[in-house]
Amino acid sequence: MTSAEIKAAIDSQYPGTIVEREDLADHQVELKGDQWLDMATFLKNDPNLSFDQLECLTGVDTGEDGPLETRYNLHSMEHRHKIEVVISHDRENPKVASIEQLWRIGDWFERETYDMYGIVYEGHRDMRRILCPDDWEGWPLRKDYEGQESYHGIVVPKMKEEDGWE
Amino acid sequence: MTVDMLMDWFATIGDFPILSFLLAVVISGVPLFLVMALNAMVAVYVERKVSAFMMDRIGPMGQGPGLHAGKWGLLQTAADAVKLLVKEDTIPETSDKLLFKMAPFIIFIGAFLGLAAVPFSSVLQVADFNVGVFYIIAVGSIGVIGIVMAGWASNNKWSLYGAMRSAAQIISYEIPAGLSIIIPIMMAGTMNLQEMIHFQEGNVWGILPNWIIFNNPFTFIAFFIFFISAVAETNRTPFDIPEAESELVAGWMTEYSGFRWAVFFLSEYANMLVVSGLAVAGFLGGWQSPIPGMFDTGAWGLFWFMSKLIFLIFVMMWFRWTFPRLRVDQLMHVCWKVFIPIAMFNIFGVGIWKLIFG
Amino acid sequence: MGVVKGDQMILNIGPQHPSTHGVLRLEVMTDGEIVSEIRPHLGYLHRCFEKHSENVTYEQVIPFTDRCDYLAAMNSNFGYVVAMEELMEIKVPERVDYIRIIMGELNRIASHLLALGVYGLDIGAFTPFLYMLRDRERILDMFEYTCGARLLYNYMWVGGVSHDLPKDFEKICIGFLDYFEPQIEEYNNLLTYNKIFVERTADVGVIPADVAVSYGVTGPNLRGSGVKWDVRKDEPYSIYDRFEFDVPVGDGHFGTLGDCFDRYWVRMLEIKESVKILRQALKDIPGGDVHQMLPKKIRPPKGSVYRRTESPRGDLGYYIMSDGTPTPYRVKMRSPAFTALSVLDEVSRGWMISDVIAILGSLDIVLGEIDR
Amino acid sequence: MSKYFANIYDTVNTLWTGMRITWRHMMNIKRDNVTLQYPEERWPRPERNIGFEHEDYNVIRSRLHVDIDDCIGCLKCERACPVDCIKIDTIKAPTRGEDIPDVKHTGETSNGTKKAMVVSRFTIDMSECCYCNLCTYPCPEECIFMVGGPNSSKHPIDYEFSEFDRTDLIYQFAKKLSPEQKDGLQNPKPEAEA
Repeated sequence: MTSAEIKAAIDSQYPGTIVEREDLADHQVELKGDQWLDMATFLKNDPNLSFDQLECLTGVDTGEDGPLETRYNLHSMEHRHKIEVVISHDRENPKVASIEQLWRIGDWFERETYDMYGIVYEGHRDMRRILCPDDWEGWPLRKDYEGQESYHGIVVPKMKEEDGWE
Repeated sequence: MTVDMLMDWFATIGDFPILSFLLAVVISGVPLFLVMALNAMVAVYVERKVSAFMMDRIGPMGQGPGLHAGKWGLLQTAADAVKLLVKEDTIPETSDKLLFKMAPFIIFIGAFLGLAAVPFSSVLQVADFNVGVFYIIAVGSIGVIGIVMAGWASNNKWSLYGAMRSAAQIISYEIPAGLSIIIPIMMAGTMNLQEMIHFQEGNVWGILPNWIIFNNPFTFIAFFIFFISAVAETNRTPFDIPEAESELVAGWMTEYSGFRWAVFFLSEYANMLVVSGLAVAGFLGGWQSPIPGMFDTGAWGLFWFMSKLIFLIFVMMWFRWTFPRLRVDQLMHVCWKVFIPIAMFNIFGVGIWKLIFG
Repeated sequence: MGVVKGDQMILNIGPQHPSTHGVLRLEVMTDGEIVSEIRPHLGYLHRCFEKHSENVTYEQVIPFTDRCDYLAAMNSNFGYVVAMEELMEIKVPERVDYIRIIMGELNRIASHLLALGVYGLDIGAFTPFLYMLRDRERILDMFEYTCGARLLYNYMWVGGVSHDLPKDFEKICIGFLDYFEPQIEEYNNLLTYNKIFVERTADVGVIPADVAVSYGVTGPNLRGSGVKWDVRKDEPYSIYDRFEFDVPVGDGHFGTLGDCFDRYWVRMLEIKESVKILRQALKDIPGGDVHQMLPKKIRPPKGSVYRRTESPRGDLGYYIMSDGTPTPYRVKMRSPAFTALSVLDEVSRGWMISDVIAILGSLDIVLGEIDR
Repeated sequence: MSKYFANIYDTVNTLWTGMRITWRHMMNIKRDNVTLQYPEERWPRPERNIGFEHEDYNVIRSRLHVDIDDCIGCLKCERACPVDCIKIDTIKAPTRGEDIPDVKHTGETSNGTKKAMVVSRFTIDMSECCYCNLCTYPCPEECIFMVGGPNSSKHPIDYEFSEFDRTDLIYQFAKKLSPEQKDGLQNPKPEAEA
C-alpha cells in the first residue's frame, strides 16, 4: 500500500485522529496521542496493514518551546510497506501509551527515548534509564539540557585544562 | 623401588629404621619434586610452542640480549616462574583464609603422591607398591578435595561454579578410567606396575610389541577410553569446563595469584604426567622398547618411557588446541552413556577373550 | 518428600568478563547452572554519539559513525552517507558506488570472520579464531592501502569517497579472494562440522521467526530464524540491485530452525555471497572521478529521512533530521546489535550459563554500537 | 541404537578431521607463519598518492605534522577537526608578505601566497586526535598533513610516538612568542616602520 492509502485506512478506522501538518513528508503522518495504543494494535493486527516490525523509534525535541515528538518507523514484512508515525507530547508533561507489548523491541527503544528525552511511556513494565546511569539528572538530548557540573564528586570539566594547552 | 633400595643401603650402615626411612623418603622426594618443576617448565614451553605452531604463530621468541626471552624464547618459562614468584599474593577479604591457603597444597600433595608410583624405568621408581594401579587412582582423587576447598574458600561465585563442576566431572570420569584400567589388571593378573610392564615383554603376531593395547580389540578401545577419561580428570580441553575461561573467567582459580596459582599450575602438569604414566605403564608397555629385544638395556628404558609419556602429553596439547569445549551436561552424557557402557562391555569382552585365547 | 528447591543466585556476568564482547553487564538469575532471567545493563560505553552529532557539522559526524560499530566501520559510514544522500537527493558517480560496495563487502567479510572466530573462542576453540584473524588482517591491509587506516576509516564521504582506489587494487583483491575461498572449507572442517561444536550450538537458543521480528532482530540473526529479509535485496540502496547474490537463510542444518548454529551458519554462507558480490563488482568497476559530487558545504534542505542499510550485524538505520543549517538537528542511529541484545533475556531462559555465553556470542553484538 | 553408534562415529570422524588440520599447520609452520617479530621486522607501509596535485603525498595516517612556514593561519583545519584537538592563535602581521625574523615569520609560503597573519600558536594534541584526516583536506597550502608528507619536506612515517607523559603528546609547531613580541606585533611602533 502507498502512504496515502495507509493514511486513508487509519482515517476510516479512527476518524479525526490525523493531525494536518505542513512540514511532514509524504511517508509521515502525525496522529493524536490519546488513542495511540488502540491505533497501534490496529496497525499491527489489521490484515491489510500488518505492520509487524518496528524499525525505529526516535525522540525529537522540536525546539526550546516546541513540543517533544516520538517518531515510529513501522514496516510490514508481509506487504513490504512502511509508514512513519509522529506523535507530539506536551513539553512539561510528556507521556503517551507504551507499545512495548505489541512490538517487543519497543521495550528498549522506549527506555532509550525516556532516558534521552524524559518522555514517559505509560504502561511500560520497566521504565528505567538504559544508557545513562540511574541517578543522572536531566534529559540529555533535549535542546535545553544543561550538563551536570559534577557527578558523584567527579567534576565534569567544561574546558580542557591541561598543562601546555590553555 | 628407590625408597626400598635406600633403606636397604642404610641398613648396612646401622640399625635406625625410623630415621633411615625418613632420610630415604626425603632423598627420593626431592628429585621427584625437581621432576615436577622441570616437567612444568618444559611442558609450559612446549605447550606455548605447540599452540603457536598450530595457530600459524611462532610463540615466544627472542633474538638478542637484553629483555628478550632468550634464543627461541627458551627463557620464557623461567621468566614466567620468576614473575609468578614475585607477584603479590592476594587473599580476598571475605574468603575463608585457612582453607584458601591450604587448598593449593592439598592439590599439590595429590599430584605429588601419584608421581611416587610412576615407573620411570625398571629401577627408577620411588615406591614399588604391589597395588600400584590402585594407589595412583586413589591418590588422584585427593586433588578434587583441594579444588572444592579452593572454590568454596574463595567466596566467589565463579570459583564455586568451577569447583562444583570440577567435583562432578572428576568423580564421574574416575569410573570409566577405573573400569578401563581394570583391563591391564585382568590381562597381567597383577596390580603391581613393574610386573604389569614385565608382562608386556616380547611381541604379538610376530611384528607388534606385546603391549596390552595391541593384545586384542577390547584393550585397544579400552586404551582410548582410559586416555580420554584421563584428559577429563586433568581438566584439560575439551573437558576444561571447571576453568572454562570464556564462561567462568578462571573457574576455581579465579581468586588465586602468584605462588599459590603457580602451585595449581605445577599440579596440573604433574597430573598430566601421572595419568600419562599410568596409561603408558598399563597399555603402552611402560619402559619396554617398541622393537622387542632391541634398545632395551640400561637407560634405554627411561628413554622409551619418557618418549611415550611425552607423546601422550603432546596429544593432550593437540586436543586442547583443536577442540571446543563441552557443556557440563554433555560431559556427563559422554561419561555415563558412552564411556561407562563401552568400558563395561570391554571388561566382558576381555574376560571372554582370555577364556578363549589365553 | 517435597520438591527440593534451592534459592536463586544472582550472578554478574561482566562488566569485565571475557565473553561479553565489550563492557556489558548481565545480571543473571540462576538456579544452579540453569538461568531463569537475564537483565542486561548497558551504557558502560555510552559516548553520547547522538548529542555529539548535534554539535558538529555533517562531515564531522562520519568519524563518529566509525566508532560506533568499530568492527564494520565501512558499513557504518556507508549507512550514514546513503541516508545523507537520500536527504540531499544526490546521485553519486558510478565508480563511487562500486568502490563503496567493494569496501562494504570486504568489511562484511572481515566483520563476519571476527564474529565467527570469537564465537569459536566463546565455545572454547582457540585455533580457528587465529586462522580467521589472520585472514581478516589481510583485509585490513587492503583498507590501509586504500585509505590509510586499518580500523576506523572515515573513508566514505557524502557524495564520494575520500581516496580513489590504489592502482593495482583489483589485482590484490582478486588475489585475496582466490586465497580466501578455499580457507572457508578449512574453517568448516576445523570448527563448523566439529561434533562438539555442533552439540554446543545446535538446538540451543532458538529464536522463532515471529519473536525475532517482534524484537526487531535483523541481519544474520533474523535470517538464521528463516526469514528471508535482506535490505540489500528488499530495499536496495546504492547499486546492490545490479549484483547477483543469494540471501542465505537458516534451515535448521543440525538442529532446530533459528538455533545458534543456524545464526553461525548463515554468517558463514554470507561470507561466500560477499565473495560473489566482490568478484562481480571488481569485474565491472568503471573509471571516473570519485570527488565529482562532493558538496563544498553540506547544507541539506529541511526535512528528515530514515534510511536503513545492511550492516554485517543487521539493519543499520540512520534517522537524520535537518533544519537547513550545516549541523544536523537530530541524528539517531538504530543499531542492529541493540535490538539483537534485547532478545537475549527471552531466548536464554531455561538454558545453562554455558549456553548463555553461546547465545550471546551467536548474536554477534558490538557494544560500541549498542551504547553509542 | 544405530543412531548411537552413528553419533560416536561422527564424533570421532569430525574430531580427527580437525586434528589433521592443526597437525598440518604445525608441520608447515615454516611456510604458514604469519608472525612478524615487531621491533626487528616491520610491516611494509603502503605509500601512494592520495589524489592531490602533489603526487607524493602519503595515504597513511600516523602523526599530524605542520609545515609552519607555509601556514597562513586560515583556521580551516581547526574548524574541520571534529574533536577540537587543533588550537591556532594568530596575530595580524604589520605588513602583508614580509619576513619578521625575530618571531621566525616568513612572509611568503612555498606556493607564493603572501601571508597576512603571524601564527603565534599552533598546537595539536595528538592524544585527542582521532586520525580522521579531515583537517588535511581543506588546507589551502597543504601544510598540515599526516607525516610522510610532500617530497620536498618529507618526514619519516612515525607510528611510535608514544610518550610517558600525556602532555608530551601536545605538539607545538609555532614558535612561542614572548608577551613583548606579541605586544610589538599587535601595536607596531612607529619607529619600526621607519
